[in-house]
Amino acid sequence: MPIEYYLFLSFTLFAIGIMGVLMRRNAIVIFMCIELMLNAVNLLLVAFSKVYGDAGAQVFVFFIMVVAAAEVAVGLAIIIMMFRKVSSVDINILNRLKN
Amino acid sequence: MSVHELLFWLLSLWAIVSASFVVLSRNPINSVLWLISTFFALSGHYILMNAQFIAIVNIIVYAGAIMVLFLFVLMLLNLNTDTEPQKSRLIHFTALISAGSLLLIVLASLRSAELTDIPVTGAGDIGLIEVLGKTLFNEKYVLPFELSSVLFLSAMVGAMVLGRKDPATTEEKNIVKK
Amino acid sequence: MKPLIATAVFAILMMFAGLFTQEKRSLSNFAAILMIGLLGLNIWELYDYLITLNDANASPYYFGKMLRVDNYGLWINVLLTALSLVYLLIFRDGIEKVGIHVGEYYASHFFVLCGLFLVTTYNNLLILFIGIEILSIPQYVLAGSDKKNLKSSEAALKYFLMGSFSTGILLMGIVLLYGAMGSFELEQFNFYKHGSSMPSVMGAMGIVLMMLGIGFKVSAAPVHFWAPDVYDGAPTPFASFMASIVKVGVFVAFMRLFMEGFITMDAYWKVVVLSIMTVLTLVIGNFTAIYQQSVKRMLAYSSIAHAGFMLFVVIASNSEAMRGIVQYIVAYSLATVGIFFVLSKLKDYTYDGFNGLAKKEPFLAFVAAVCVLSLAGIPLTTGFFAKWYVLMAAIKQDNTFWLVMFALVMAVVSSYYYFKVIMAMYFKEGTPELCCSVTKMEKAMMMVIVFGIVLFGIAPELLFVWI
Amino acid sequence: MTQLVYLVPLFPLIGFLLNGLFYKSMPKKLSGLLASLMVLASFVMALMIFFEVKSGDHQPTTVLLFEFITVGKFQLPFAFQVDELSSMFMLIITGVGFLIHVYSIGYMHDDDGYNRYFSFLNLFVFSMLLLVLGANYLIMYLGWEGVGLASYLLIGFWFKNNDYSNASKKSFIMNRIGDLGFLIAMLLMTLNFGTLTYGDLFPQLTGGLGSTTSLGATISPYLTNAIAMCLFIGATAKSAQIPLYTWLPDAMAGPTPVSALIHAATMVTAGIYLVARTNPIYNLAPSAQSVVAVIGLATLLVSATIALKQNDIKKVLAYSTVSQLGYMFLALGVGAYVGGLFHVMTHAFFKALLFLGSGSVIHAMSGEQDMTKMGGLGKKMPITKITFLIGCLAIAGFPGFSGFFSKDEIMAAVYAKNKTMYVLALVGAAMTAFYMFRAYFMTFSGSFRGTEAQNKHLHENPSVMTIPLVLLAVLSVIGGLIGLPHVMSEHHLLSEYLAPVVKNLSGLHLDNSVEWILMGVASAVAILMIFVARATTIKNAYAAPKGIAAFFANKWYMDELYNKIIVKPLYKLSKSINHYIENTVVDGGSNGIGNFVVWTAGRVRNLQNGQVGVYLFSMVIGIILILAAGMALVIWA
Amino acid sequence: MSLILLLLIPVIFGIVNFGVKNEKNTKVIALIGAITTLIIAVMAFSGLEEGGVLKVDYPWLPSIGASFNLEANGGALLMTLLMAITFVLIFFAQWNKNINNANRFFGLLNLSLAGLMGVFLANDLLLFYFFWELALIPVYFLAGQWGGKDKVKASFKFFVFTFFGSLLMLGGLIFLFVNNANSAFDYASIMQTGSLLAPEIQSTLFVLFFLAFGIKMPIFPLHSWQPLAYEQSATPVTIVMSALMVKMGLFAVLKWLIPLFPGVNPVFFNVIMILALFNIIYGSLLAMTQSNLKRLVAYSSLAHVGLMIMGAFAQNDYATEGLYLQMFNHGIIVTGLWLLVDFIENRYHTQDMKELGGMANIAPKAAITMVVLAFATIALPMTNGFVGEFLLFLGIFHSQFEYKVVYMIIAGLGIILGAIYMLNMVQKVAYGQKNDKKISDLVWNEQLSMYLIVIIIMVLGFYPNLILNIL
Repeated sequence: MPIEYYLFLSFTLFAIGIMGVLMRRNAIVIFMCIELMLNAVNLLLVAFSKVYGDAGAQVFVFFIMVVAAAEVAVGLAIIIMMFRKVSSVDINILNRLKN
Repeated sequence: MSVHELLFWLLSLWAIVSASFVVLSRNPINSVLWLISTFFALSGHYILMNAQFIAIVNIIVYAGAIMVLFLFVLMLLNLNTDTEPQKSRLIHFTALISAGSLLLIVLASLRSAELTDIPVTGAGDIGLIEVLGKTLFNEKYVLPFELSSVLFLSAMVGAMVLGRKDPATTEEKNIVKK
Repeated sequence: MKPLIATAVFAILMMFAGLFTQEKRSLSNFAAILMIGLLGLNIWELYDYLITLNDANASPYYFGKMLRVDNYGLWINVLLTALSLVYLLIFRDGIEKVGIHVGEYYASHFFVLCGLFLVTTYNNLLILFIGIEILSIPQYVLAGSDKKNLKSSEAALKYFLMGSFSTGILLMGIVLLYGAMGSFELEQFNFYKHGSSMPSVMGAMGIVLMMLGIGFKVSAAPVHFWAPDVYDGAPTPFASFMASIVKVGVFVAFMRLFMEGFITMDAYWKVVVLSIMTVLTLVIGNFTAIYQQSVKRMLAYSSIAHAGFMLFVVIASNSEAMRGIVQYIVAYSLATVGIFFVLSKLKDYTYDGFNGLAKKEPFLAFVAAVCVLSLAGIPLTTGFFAKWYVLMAAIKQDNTFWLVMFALVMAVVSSYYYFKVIMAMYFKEGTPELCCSVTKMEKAMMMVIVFGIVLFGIAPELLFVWI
Repeated sequence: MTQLVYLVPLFPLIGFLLNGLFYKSMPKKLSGLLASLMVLASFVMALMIFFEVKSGDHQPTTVLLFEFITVGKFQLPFAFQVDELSSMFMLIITGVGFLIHVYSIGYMHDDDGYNRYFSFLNLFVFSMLLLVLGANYLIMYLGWEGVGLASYLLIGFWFKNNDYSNASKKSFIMNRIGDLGFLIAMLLMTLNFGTLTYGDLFPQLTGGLGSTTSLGATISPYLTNAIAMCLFIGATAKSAQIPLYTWLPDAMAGPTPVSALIHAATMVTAGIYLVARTNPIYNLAPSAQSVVAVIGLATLLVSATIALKQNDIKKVLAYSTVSQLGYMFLALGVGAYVGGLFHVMTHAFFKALLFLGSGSVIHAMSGEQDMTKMGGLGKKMPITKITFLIGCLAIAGFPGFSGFFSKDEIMAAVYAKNKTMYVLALVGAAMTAFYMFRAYFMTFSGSFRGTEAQNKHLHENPSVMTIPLVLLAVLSVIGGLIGLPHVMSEHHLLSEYLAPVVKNLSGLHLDNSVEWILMGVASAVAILMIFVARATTIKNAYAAPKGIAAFFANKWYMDELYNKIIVKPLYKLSKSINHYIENTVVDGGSNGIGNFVVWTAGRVRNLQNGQVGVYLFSMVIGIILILAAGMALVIWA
Repeated sequence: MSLILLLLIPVIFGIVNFGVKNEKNTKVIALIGAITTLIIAVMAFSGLEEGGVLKVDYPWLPSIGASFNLEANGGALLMTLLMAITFVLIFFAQWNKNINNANRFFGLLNLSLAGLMGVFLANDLLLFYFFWELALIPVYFLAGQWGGKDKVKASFKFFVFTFFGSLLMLGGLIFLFVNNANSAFDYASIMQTGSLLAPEIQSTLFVLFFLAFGIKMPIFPLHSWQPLAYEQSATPVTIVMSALMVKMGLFAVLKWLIPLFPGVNPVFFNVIMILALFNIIYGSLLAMTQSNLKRLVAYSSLAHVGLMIMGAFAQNDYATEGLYLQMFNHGIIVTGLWLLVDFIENRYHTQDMKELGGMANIAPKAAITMVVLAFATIALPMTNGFVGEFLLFLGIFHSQFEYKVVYMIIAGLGIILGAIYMLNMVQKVAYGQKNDKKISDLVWNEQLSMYLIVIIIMVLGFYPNLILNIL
């Protein structure tokens, strides 16, 4: 497989992720779409690592996952905290801070 | 068309379709499930590229841990309904447009990119666990490895500070009374 | 390495301290002591480096070129730690008021510092990435730490959502760069592979995406939207911390990225792409700040405007830029911490809350005035030299003259909202209400801030001794 | 003695300072006395200097006081030049000045601004002396503006009356216009000759047109004419010539002695002095000269016609002054400098006399100036009547009186130059005779037309006022003897005296027969006119003038004209500028920018509407745009 | 040394002023400070031999070649003298007025004096810019805290205008520095740098610098801050603005702008000349229609500055020396006028000439001073105003401009218009007997300052060489 294919594939996934971020109102789903974007990145990274025959890239992927996990921990905590207050995860109700 | 290529196309299709359903499906639970299926497709790709370790970790960490966490939260907040308020058609459309145009720009510009013509094949063993293990624990990557522990610590602190219910302080009680 | 390890260790210590005692004041003192220790360690590290500076086999690289710890980075770390110390001391009461998890708050500060030390000395995009994450995640937490206040939680969520989104962008940039270069190390980047006349497109795209990814952390337009809301919603002390020390730290990373990583990229292209960002940032920051009624929010926007000014160091990315950012770190952090502190003492955060402050609390008003003047870049305050060095560095680049003139015009606009504060304090009548009295320690720290602002406003070169 | 010339202006200066500084404390008597004594002192000085000059070698002596302005190598000394011309003027100023000071003691005795008055009067004498003594144009300019200041202060002496202060303002501003001309002339001289000192400047002109100055500039007719014209503008303002003469009649608002001294005898002749002093340049500027002549002629005719129909005694005198000045300029214009100066002198005598006479009339009439309310005063105040009569005869050019000779000399010169001018001048002379005697008869003969109170109050004035009258009368009778035409004596004392400084242009010489005829004609006209006046005056004095008469009576509507075309439009302009440009464009502009910024801020701010969704959208769009721009730049560059 | 003192003493006394709350004492201190400064300023001349200069040079920012470099020739010293005198006059005149927060008022005044001194003494471009801004800040605080009801608006307008100008200058400054081969700010090398730049760049920088200076002067379209600021500020502040800060711009043009950019396209010079003519005519016309005394004086000063601007760009000895002389004279005269306006305002409690009249009957001393000042303003010979303007005209006449004669004549019209509005003022305020309200005439401290001014006017009117010799 030429590398272009992987480029296109991962960018497609990336774009879908972005689309999701823009489309959805549910904070959790938005977060999932972000995860999707990260995965697109991972895919591309692995492909490049094959191209350059460099294991470092795959280690990078590993660290991306680590970071993602950490973010999820904090992120979900935040979302829960928010839910406790307003009993909703709809981002449209976040409008006390404006202008 | 070799099996390899065939698999590539199938997996790609699978990934894209399920990714789109992550976005499109109304019910968050379904989104989670579709996302998990996307992960599986990607792991398939990793295996195609003979990146076994990543493939496994992807399944275990992402599909296994993270997504379960998501599910858990969704259940906890019992959001498993189809009645999630949707944004207007217009916004959906614009979202599609912008994402599409982004994709377009990227692809258009990358067409003219100087890309190495080395095919991405399953050959090579850099994706194997022992190789990665060696790399990970050489003097180079030990630093980020340690740092990730710091990262987790901070995340832990954060989760604890935020997630924990505070014992209502006196002034809060007063507020409640009022 | 000592300070880096120390930050992690101290953070853990703080957590345990939080377990052992609920006595807030003692926690604060402990944190202050740790911070002093950290400062000492930093200085020691710098000293070590300087004595080994002239023996041949000493190399600034650590962990196989993961880190590049040279006197510049170390000096920056010293400054950042010193500023954090001032911040911790002056906001002691403020932080204690935020909530009950004081220990954790301090721990988070140390984590953030850990991340800052990484991004000031990174030599590998992996470290940059992890560093940015290490300093972001505690910030999400700090933003949301005032749990009684819904605004705080909202700020946290907004910050988190947009932040992780920008992480995605940043990562995509890194990956593209890797794809173009086949390496994560700054020195390895070469945008004209095998003598092609045209720079690598994928690399260029990587640059743009990374620029936007980091630009998010420094609240540069068009990825600045989180900043006003977060600074507004977050507890005032933490807001000042994020807006000042963290931001300037990340700017060092930003500058080093362009100075060491993208040095081979076509200069004109860099200037243009960055100029778009700069102009947007300046316009949005300044113009929106004009409209604010709440001083806190005005400061949030003005911090965006200052990001616009600091972007000039990225445009320039030359030796003057290195000096400029050092100058800016001190100038901007001191002034921001100072003015945020004065703000935190008032009940009413709007301009009217400042009316007649000069009559009631002359010293507070004076400090506020000095800080504001410094932010506006009036001579005799270090703010002037911050602008001076930054713009000078920028003009050394080609075709940036009119950009600089534009920035200066924007500085005039900025004077409008800064001097509104002075007018309120000195020219208007009113009876401002303080939320709480000013303690001795705070007074002392305010003096330190004013002294620093004026001292470095007269002799800015004191900051360049080690670089 | 000549070296002490600086004492001459110094005395009045001292008088001014003392009177000015102690105007509160100083007793009336003393201040009047002091002022007069000061002027007397300088008169004595002047007299001595005069004789010294007369007897000495005929070289101008320059007395340097100090360096006034030094810029690089350009130097303007504060120096006095004593020569025939200046010494003559010194005499006139101090002499007449002294008499008028004395007269004022009586005239002003019950005015509460007494001390102020005398300090101003001294100031005037001082600056007038500065004017004539200065060794360069700048010093002359100092005096020039100084007398302007003094006249401003004295015209507006009774400042409580708004019309008076208006009159003073008008005089100053009109003079200001002239001063601008003078200033420009000075600049031109400096630029081309590199000096303003007479002693260095005039020698450069000996080469005539086409020669080069010390700075290497060639002396072109343009240059000479330009300088001459600019100076003449100055002169027209100071000496009340068309078009800048309208201030002088208004200047009669001041106390009458002031009118006598400043607006008749001395200050207004400064213009003649200027032109005479600058004669080397005028000789090289023929066209400018003819302009001078024409203006002079026009002025003398216009003002004479106006004088015909005035009923205010001082107005009559004022316009007659203007017209006499016209004669002088006419003389200068045709190159008869000596004649001009001669007339200056005689005019100083008889016009001062007339004014003082009118003054004593007014004083006796307790402030009444309207001749229609007078009449038959001769019986009550004989001295005034006689002296006034002498003055009238002199000015009318009655044979044997001073005015006769001076005017005759001018006429002769004009005749030699241009016959039509001569005829017109003769008409002017006729009118002079008429209006002067009209005034005389209206005032002194016939029966009294004023109120009873005035009638009771009528009396001859104290000797302190009459003695000066008598002295001046004597002077106006014998004054002509110093300038007897050559048909009567081969010695024209004045022209011989002035010869070293001022010479008439050649070609003004007439043979005796013609000269005799001219004299005859002049005296005939004068006498005839006196009788005409006698015949007409009493009847139609009070009939409201109509037709051309009304036109004359209203001074050709000159003031109205100036108001319409200059003053009003100027103020309108300034108002509209204030309203439209300053408040609308300039202020509005600067405020507009501010408002625009705020407005834009309002728009920009709406982006930050608190919706994460919107934020994310905007971020993505921004990213797309920047990415597009960057990529485009990479690929097509 | 004396240069350092000229800077230090105001600063020290200013700080002391802040400390001393008691009004009387703080006034005493301020006065002592001003007088000491005056003495030093006078003594400084002694250190100045024929055509020589006073120098001070300490290293400041070696890395960017900026040094604490003060230098004063006769002209600069003259300006310092002017400022010292003016401040003495101001403090005298304020003696028996009660000012709230006098300590801050006088402290700020002294600080502004220090800033102004710096502007005229600095010989290092960065230092110059430093003081240029520093002079602004205290004045801004003064204008904002003491004055009429619109003071906040007025002071801010004033601040924004000048700040805008100085930032433009800052841009040009940085550009110059970056292009300076031996990256430094000292006079010589900066001048060399400027002259080596390409003509069009020189023109651009010239415009930037000129905007900064022109706003301070102010020149025609940039003057809209001026009337408001003069009208609204307290009189001492107005004096500082109109008598001293105006000179900053003119002095800067002479010392920095013109030598800095020799290659400027001459069109700019002509444009500036025409704008200056606008100043003269426009200012005079506006002054004619004002009925508010302060505005009248403001516009008249606008008009007179116009002539000085022309002199500044005429570039020859006459113009330069005339300009220095005239700057001094204008400073003195306008100070007198403002003090007089102040006198009228706090006697009659109005600035409107319609309600005034007949002051000469009741307060002859004030009236006489007013007449003297008026005639000095319209440059009557035997007052100092005349010599200055005469030299300026001479300079313009000797300049290289193509249309210099036209310029000169139009400028000359200013003399006539000046006479009109000044005499109007005298007539409306002093003459007539409209408002014969009993007021007290000049009291001793007012007399002191007023007569001092009158004496200076007269002495310089008769012996201008006193100043011309030291230039």
